[in-house]
Amino acid sequence: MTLTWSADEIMTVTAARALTDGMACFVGIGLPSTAANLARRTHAPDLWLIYESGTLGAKPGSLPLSIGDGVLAETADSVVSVPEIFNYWLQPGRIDVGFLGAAQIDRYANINTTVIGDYANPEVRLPGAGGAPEIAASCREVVVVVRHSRRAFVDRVDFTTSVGHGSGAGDRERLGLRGRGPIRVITDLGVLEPDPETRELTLVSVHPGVAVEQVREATGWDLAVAPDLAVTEPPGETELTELRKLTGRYVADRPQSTASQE
Amino acid sequence: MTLTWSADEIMTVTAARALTDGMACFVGIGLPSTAANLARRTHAPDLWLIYESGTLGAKPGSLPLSIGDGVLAETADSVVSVPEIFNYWLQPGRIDVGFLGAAQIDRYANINTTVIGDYANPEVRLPGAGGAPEIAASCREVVVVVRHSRRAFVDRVDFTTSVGHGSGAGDRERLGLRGRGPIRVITDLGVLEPDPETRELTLVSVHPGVAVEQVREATGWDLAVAPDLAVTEPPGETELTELRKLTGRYVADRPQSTASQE
Amino acid sequence: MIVPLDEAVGELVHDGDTVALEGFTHLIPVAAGHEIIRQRRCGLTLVRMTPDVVYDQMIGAGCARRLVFSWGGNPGVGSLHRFRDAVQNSWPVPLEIEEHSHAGMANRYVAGASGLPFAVLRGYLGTDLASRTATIRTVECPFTGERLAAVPALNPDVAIVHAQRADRAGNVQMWGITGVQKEAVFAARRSLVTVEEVVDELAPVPGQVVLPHRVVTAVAEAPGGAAPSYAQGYYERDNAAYQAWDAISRDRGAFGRWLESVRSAAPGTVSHPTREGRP
Amino acid sequence: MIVPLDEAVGELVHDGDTVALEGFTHLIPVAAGHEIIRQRRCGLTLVRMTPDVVYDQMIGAGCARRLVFSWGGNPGVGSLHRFRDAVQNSWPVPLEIEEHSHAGMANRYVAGASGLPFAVLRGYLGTDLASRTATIRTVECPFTGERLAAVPALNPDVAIVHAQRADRAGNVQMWGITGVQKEAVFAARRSLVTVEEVVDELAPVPGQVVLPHRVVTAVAEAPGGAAPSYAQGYYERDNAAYQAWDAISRDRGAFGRWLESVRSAAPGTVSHPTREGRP
Repeated sequence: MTLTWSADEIMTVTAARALTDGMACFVGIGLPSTAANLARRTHAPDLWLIYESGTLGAKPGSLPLSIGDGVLAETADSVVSVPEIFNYWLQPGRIDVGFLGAAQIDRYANINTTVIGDYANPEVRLPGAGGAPEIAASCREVVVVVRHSRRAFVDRVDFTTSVGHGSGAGDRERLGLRGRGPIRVITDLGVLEPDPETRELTLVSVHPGVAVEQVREATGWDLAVAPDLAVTEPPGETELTELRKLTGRYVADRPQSTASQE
Repeated sequence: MTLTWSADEIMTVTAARALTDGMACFVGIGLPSTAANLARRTHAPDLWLIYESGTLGAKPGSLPLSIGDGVLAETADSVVSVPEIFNYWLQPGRIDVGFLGAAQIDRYANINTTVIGDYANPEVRLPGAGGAPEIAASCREVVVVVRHSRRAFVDRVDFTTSVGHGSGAGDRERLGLRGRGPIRVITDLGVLEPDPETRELTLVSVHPGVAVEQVREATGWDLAVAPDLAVTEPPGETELTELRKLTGRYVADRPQSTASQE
Repeated sequence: MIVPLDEAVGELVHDGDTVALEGFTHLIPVAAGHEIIRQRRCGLTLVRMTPDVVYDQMIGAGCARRLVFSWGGNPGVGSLHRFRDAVQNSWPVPLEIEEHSHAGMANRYVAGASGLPFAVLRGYLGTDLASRTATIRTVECPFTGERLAAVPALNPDVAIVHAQRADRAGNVQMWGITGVQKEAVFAARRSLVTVEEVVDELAPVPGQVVLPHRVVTAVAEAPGGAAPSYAQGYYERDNAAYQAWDAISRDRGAFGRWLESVRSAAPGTVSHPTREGRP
Repeated sequence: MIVPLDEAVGELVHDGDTVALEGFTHLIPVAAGHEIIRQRRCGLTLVRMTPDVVYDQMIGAGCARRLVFSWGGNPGVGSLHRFRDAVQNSWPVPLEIEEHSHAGMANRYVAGASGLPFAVLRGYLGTDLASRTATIRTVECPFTGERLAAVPALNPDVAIVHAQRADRAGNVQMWGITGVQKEAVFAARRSLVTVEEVVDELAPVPGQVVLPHRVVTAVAEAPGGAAPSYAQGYYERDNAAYQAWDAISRDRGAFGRWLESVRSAAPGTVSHPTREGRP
């Protein structure tokens, strides 16, 4: 049997793989939450999920729709106040990885979730910062999940909501940001990582069937491509099954016990 | 039948009377705690007791030996952390009255609980500040309970642990202290209050049977006496009975139901 | 202490006040928000970390002249269209915004609750928020010389929160995700707590947060008053209502009809898109 | 994660370390303190809001070269005679002191737990503490210009607390008066929690504080390890032991005999004056 998957599915599976078991992960809602929960159900059962609503070690059986769903509180090791999440957990650098989305992301992985256009007179008013500026500043590292398009991947974000690598190498240190910042950006087309020297986002992997030109066309700057460009390892059956269970797209068209034998 | 009482008993009863029903009272351990609990069992059943251990609205049935006894936690409306008691309750001025003891107290009701003698080379090292400096600063008003002696009532404290009225009128305002400071000092001989003009502690009441000279001799400065000096109202039977129940000195030598008929 | 919701809002919320309705996804005081709409309050400075549907409704109804916030959206659904219309087109009235991060807002409430004029945090470094928001400054550590972000205390005129229970003395008990509600109530000059029920005795619940009656100005019984958000132990989140709001709020006309239905409803009624027309 | 107490102290507490044993009257980590004495640690900077009997014992045993505190006494009884002897007579070794108020110490832990270099409070105004303690300074509010007290963060090398229970993963559960223990553990580089018992599952308890395993370096089972203080739900405060300590500690000889008995006891034994000689 040949497995098939959607672009969103390989993005989510690839994002999930970026998480190491046992890590403490600060999870944004939406794509990051789906990926983090997939990781917990596959290779990283001891991934420790923190949501900004105050739930520590949440183990939701179904995908939460918001960062404050009841399922998070009911399955958490502990529920604390919002000030405590930010002051006692995030700020001192206790979180291994921050998992963020973006409306716009630029060449240096700076993130905009505030406005498209001018701040005072916006074209599109977006939700705003939420927890992201301090997640991007204080987690040991940051992973970003965002769908690839020229609208999202811009040369320079209209508004820096959360600092990635600023204007390049050494900028985080100059600003006094303690974490390493975005180490990987995972999209529905491939994977980008900051260049070790310049910190400019560079394409390091394309998903199976995606052409490099396709990614470059969906990117609003002249995207650099790593010399050793990889092809993303395709999603495995377990990954897809678990993901579809999470998103409600799993169709049990045959007994599960036989599925693993095929 | 004639009631008799000890000097400590009239001190505690008089201190209890200084508390108005419904007040929020920050209670130090020892004499203040005894008086506050007596008030709660007599004229002020809705006195709201806060101990620095984090118990809010404690209603102990017996006298706690420390500020963190189990009986305080078990009878409290809520138990919170120590930072929360100081930051969310005391500091913003939510407490009506702070009830303090003292090792030394001076002419302007400044309090020393730190050292007798020189700080670096003390004659007697005392326990130190505890919660007192901020209780004295932030409660709307402060009541002090202390046994009268020349050792305790000194012209100038060796160390200002908690500011009373500083060096006189206007000093609290100059220092930026928000509460009114000590409004009454209750001893085993009488009651002192700051002079409305100078803020110097002045004898306003002597306990029954106590001579003014006796109080002046037990005071380390030339104690002023109010022109309308009063004699403290003697303890009532209920007050004494409840106090003795609290301190374990109550002897039920007759049926309690008839006691009130005598 | 225990008063009907319409009286409580009438007495505690005045035109021009700074008002914070808090509740982090859970226990959002929606019934109180609708009562503010019904009483046609205007010129309010609305404060909230996560303005969502109920703030979209209040903004669309013209209650607010200013919004202090850190994230404005319809959680799990998308954008707030009344909020966007106000920011982008000044409809129905112009809306000033003062924008922070969650960490900044949480610490502003903490400072307010603590009687301090400001809070210190590691935040905003390198972001455009720091240059766009006047209430973000820096302070130098007097021991290390390090520069940190400083934000001023939030001390709303009124804080409004929803909780599971209160007793007759006005002690409030809530559990589950309790967000920044304690800090908001402590920081405010006056406070109103709507509750699922008033009980004789508050039986302790693990994870409970108790707001002693001393920090609560008024309690109003409002069963279902957090819907379409949820009240743990009472009812679930009505996700369909959040989705339905998206369509209503996109269109000024549809919103106008919704607004009319809220204004003409009896005081204390909670109007939710998916519940309209049901018995 | 779950280790014997003697191993935990041996690995986590080193000569010269800054060590905070916290517990506010309730849940004082006495067994751990005695283990530190037994292992003859020295040169420690001992931190504690309320140094009481166990710190008097550690100071008398010569473990400490410095004490950071806000109230040192035998609660409900009187003074700490070993502490006095160290401060007044440098016996058995000189003891430097760094003295704060409770509000200051609590906020120093909060800053430490929060990864901030300092905390701001309304405190110390007009007191002699402000002039005697180098770690009390002021900071100006960048919004109002007001001057407030500033104190530096406390970040002990090790925090030691006692709790009712832990599970096998090292999640810790405590309830009742929990003082500043959470902040001390969060502020410290390493942490040791002694518990009444290790259980398979932590059944929720009203008023509980949970320390997730991620902030706990080691858990050691030490039933009765908080005595003569108390552990709510397990045992009462042994008031007689506090009173008995007064007599023992007044006299260097009597103290020496007590010290010998602790040092010669088996690791993990808790020695209390009123319990000596009992079966």
